[in-house]
Amino acid sequence: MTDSIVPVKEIEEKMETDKMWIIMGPQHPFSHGLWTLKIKVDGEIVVDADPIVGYLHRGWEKETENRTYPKIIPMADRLCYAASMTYTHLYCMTVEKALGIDIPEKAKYIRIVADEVCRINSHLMWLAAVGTDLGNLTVFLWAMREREYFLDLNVKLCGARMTTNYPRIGGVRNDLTELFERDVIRTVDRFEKALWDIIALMDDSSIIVSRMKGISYISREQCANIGMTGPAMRGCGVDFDIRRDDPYDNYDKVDFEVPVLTAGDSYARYMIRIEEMFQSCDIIRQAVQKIQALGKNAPYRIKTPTKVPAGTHFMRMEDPRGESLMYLVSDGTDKPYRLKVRSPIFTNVSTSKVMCQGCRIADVPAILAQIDMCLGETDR
Amino acid sequence: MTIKYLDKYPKNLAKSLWVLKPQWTVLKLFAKTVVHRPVTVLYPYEKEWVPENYRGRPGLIFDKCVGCGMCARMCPTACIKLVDAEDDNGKTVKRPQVNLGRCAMCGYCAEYCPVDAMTVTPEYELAEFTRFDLIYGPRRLNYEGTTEGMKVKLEVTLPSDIENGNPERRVSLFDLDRPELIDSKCIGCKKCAKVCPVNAIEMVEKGVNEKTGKPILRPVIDNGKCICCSNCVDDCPKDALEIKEVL
Amino acid sequence: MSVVVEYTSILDFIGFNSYSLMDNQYYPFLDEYNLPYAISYGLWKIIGGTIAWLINLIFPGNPVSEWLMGDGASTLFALIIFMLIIFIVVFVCTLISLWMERKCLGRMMDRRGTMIGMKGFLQCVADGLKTFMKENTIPGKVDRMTYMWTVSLVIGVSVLVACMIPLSGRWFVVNYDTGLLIVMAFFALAPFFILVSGWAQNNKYSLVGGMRAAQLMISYEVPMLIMIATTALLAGSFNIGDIVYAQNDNVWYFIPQIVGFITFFFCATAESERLPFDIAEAEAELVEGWQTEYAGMKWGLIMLADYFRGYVACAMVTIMYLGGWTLPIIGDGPIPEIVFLLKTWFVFFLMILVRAALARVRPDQILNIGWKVFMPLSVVNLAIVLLLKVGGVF
Amino acid sequence: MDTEAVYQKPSEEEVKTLLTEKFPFIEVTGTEPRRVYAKLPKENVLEVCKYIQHNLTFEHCSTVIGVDYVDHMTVVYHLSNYWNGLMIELSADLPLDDLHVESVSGVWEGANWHERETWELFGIVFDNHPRLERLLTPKTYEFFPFRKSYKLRGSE
Repeated sequence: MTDSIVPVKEIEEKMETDKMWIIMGPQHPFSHGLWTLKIKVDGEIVVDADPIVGYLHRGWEKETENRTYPKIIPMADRLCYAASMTYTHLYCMTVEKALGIDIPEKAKYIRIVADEVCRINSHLMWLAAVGTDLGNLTVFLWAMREREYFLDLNVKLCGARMTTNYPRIGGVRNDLTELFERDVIRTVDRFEKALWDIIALMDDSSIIVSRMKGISYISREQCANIGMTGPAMRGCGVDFDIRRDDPYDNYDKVDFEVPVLTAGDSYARYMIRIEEMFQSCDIIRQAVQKIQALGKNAPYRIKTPTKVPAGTHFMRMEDPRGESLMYLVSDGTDKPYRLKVRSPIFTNVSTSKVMCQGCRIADVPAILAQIDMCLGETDR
Repeated sequence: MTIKYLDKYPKNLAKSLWVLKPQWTVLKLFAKTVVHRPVTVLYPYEKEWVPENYRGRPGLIFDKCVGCGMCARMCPTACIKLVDAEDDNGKTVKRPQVNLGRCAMCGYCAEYCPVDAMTVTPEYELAEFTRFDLIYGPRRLNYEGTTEGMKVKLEVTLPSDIENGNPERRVSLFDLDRPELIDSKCIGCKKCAKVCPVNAIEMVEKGVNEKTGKPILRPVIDNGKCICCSNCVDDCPKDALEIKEVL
Repeated sequence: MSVVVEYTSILDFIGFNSYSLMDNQYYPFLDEYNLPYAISYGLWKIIGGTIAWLINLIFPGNPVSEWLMGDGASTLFALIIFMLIIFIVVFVCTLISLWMERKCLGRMMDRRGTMIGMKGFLQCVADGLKTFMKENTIPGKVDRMTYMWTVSLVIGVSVLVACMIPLSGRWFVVNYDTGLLIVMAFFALAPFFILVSGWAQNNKYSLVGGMRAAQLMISYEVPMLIMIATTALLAGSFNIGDIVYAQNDNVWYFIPQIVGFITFFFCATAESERLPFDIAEAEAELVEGWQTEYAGMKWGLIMLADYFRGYVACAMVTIMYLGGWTLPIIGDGPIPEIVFLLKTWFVFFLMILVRAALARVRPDQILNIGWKVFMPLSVVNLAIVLLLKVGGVF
Repeated sequence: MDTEAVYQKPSEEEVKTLLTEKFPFIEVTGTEPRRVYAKLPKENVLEVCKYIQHNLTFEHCSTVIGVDYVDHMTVVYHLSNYWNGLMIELSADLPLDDLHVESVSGVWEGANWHERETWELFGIVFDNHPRLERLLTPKTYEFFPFRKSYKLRGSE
């Protein structure tokens, strides 16, 4: 009699249920920006995913070849609206390396402060996106409220909210404005308190935790191999942070922890980012102390030649979303011969097939929120 | 430094009663915002405080401007154009005109202006009905309450000064760079003297051409007047002038 | 009656002093007093009396005036006005709960909510007008008839069930002995139409949304019915009025049935497709779920129907666990309708709180919650009630 | 040094000696702290990359970059070690008449999209790539927009 019992799996295979392609995007609430994710579903289970990007391709790298070096700084701002400061910083560092100059200490610390403010900014934007993707609008608004204080810091620092245009080749645009040190410390102190409230809303809610825990597991080896970088990578157990292991500017002179989790799931990636915000607060406090120790009249910007000697140079840095890299080919004129940007999300989004396979349709936004999508830098 | 969040989480959700703690958090804020007002700024009726150096539309102090075109050269979006305008004495002068439809509010014009005539202004409500209205002429660019903080100073330190152990000396970018003549290339066409916005170039006779008998003219640059706008360098037909950078 | 007079006073026709509601031979509510019907009967006496008087002025002694003032016509027209009154009251209550959601949700999120007119209440009206003025677009490849019919039925059933909720012992439409069952039956109808509508729209998001509505329904419907049976068991009747007065006589049922109260509250949230359980229209992954292809007026009405269902869910919680329109010690009181509505809005406030604090569950999680949490809890609740009943406490 | 052993944390000098010992055709053009620059002929790219990935534990391929030097093209690989932050820059020159190079997306999956991008913008063909299709530009493009021969239109 046992022979007549057909295993369930065989029945399922015999039924040959149709797989269905669902095309999410480019206008879709989950895609924060213009991109498309085609998912192939078997019932509710995703069996295949195919991201399509390129709707925002502006030829950024080609355009820079026709501009003088200082004019590229505002363009680098527009690579990513949420992390504009880091891209400008990276571009300036690359050109400085090509010029072979060393910038003043104060500028380095100011850049650290600006970078970390920008990192918190970007992470808060991501937190807001996670909130909406999981269906909780309160997290979105609370995170955006906190972000607003950091945008105000940007205004205080350089006069602009998002596209800051602040770092310059050879330093920064202007000195710290009056009382900026006081304001930044106050904001950071206030923010640490407010973040616990948001954490209470996210981590103490069993619904949100169960939506993220245990889904889209990626192992350490696979994560390194598919090129995932940033907080997502550290959530998979790769203990690597460019700020610590390949320090640029003065990151080797401030003291901070790099959070690493080995769980490898969506929740681990979430937790890494939250912890990074706390660490950024610490870095800001230390950097502000160092700036105050340097004194008010310390130089913050040095004069640089307009023409860059020929050669190839590259720099990399820890963007809020991962490893970003700029490769500069200069030919001795005042315009770059070629400037290539390695955007972290460009590679991270290519892993969405690995991340989404085997999960359900409802998990897709929750998983892809952990990439922290920004199309400006993906398509360039 | 210490790990702050990962020490406490993830925690046993049964202890926080699964879903009750977030509700309590929300209820606390609800009680707070019912008593006090929410954090919202009711925008058209009340506005946020903006600092002095806020980067709104560019502004122009008409009388200070010398019409050198540095702003137009540095503008990354090419939205600044030099146009003819009448100054107070009825003379036709060159002044910048800004197309705010293309302006990216990067503040480069204010930063690179050698005479601090271009400023940033805290004016950010710029909507108009037509695109034509968005083009701000030189007179319209004037901003009433221009203060000292709106003039973005371009202060740099020379790397050579830092090496010499005198790092505190800050100079403007344009104080030291001067155009330099390569005598063999110059043909004495007087173009540089014509384009110089501050009349810092004077054509001086340096002898007589032996073949034609005409005088040989060479530009002499008055370092006190020069603002290093590099107009002469750009317009020189034989590339006889180049900026000598002091580093 | 056919007395020819030269001049008749309008008061004769209105008969304000002389009419008696219950004496009418066609009185539809048997021997119970019904407030909205009494109001509409009085209104018809005034309106119909005026019309009859005007006709009588022109054609003295005509039979039309007489018919208008007769028992049959009065009942007929009074019933029409009665329906209007019931609907308008429910409609306004729903709009108020919509307004309340916007304001409270705003405060919970540290923002202001709607602000246009009357502290933001007129925003509902403005939104309604806006959706009504939109173009009535129907996508090309939908099954037109099913597409229209299902949405009409979803809206119709929601409005119907909202109107059938009694506001007090004197404010009801029908007073069946099986009132609770009938309300719940109509309440549970909408997901069927949502499912069919999802098929009809020729859209993958709608299809998945419709399937999810069905999936949602099978997970909460069974524990919900068990809890209704428990309440009926405790009260000894399915009649809504009996249940309410039984609570007034003993104790509000959320005290013996605290487990059932919480479970039913979440089931009711799921029934009205509000946030922790709005998987059928999960906007993060399914754009608008089964409503994706509906635009303009249809979408506005669907939105309104959602709030009708939210109102019904809260009203059911109030009736079954919070003592309906009665208050302890006072009992019915002078205005039980207001008491009932206040209680309903309080329950709605709890729903808003849940919406603000929680995130959306996954479709497989709602099945788990429904069958592994709600179902045992409702059975436990039933067991407790049985023990109480057998022990003779109630 | 043992060229077959697995080194988890190789130093710059170790990388330099290992690469030059194992592959005599590699020309190490320079080293900086945590940076090694090397040049190699295009035929050996895959072989060298496999060695670097397995024996030197460079687990991550940051970018694959194409550069158009008008008379020839260059493919640049940036490889990164997660254990000590070391980076290797490999560059291989391609003659214009033979723009083919072996794909490394089998070694590092992360190089997949970078190679696609380089192909569509420069026309450098990566052999044995699983899916060499247009990624950022429309599928109808039949030219390679980032080459120097492609002039930008515009007033500048």
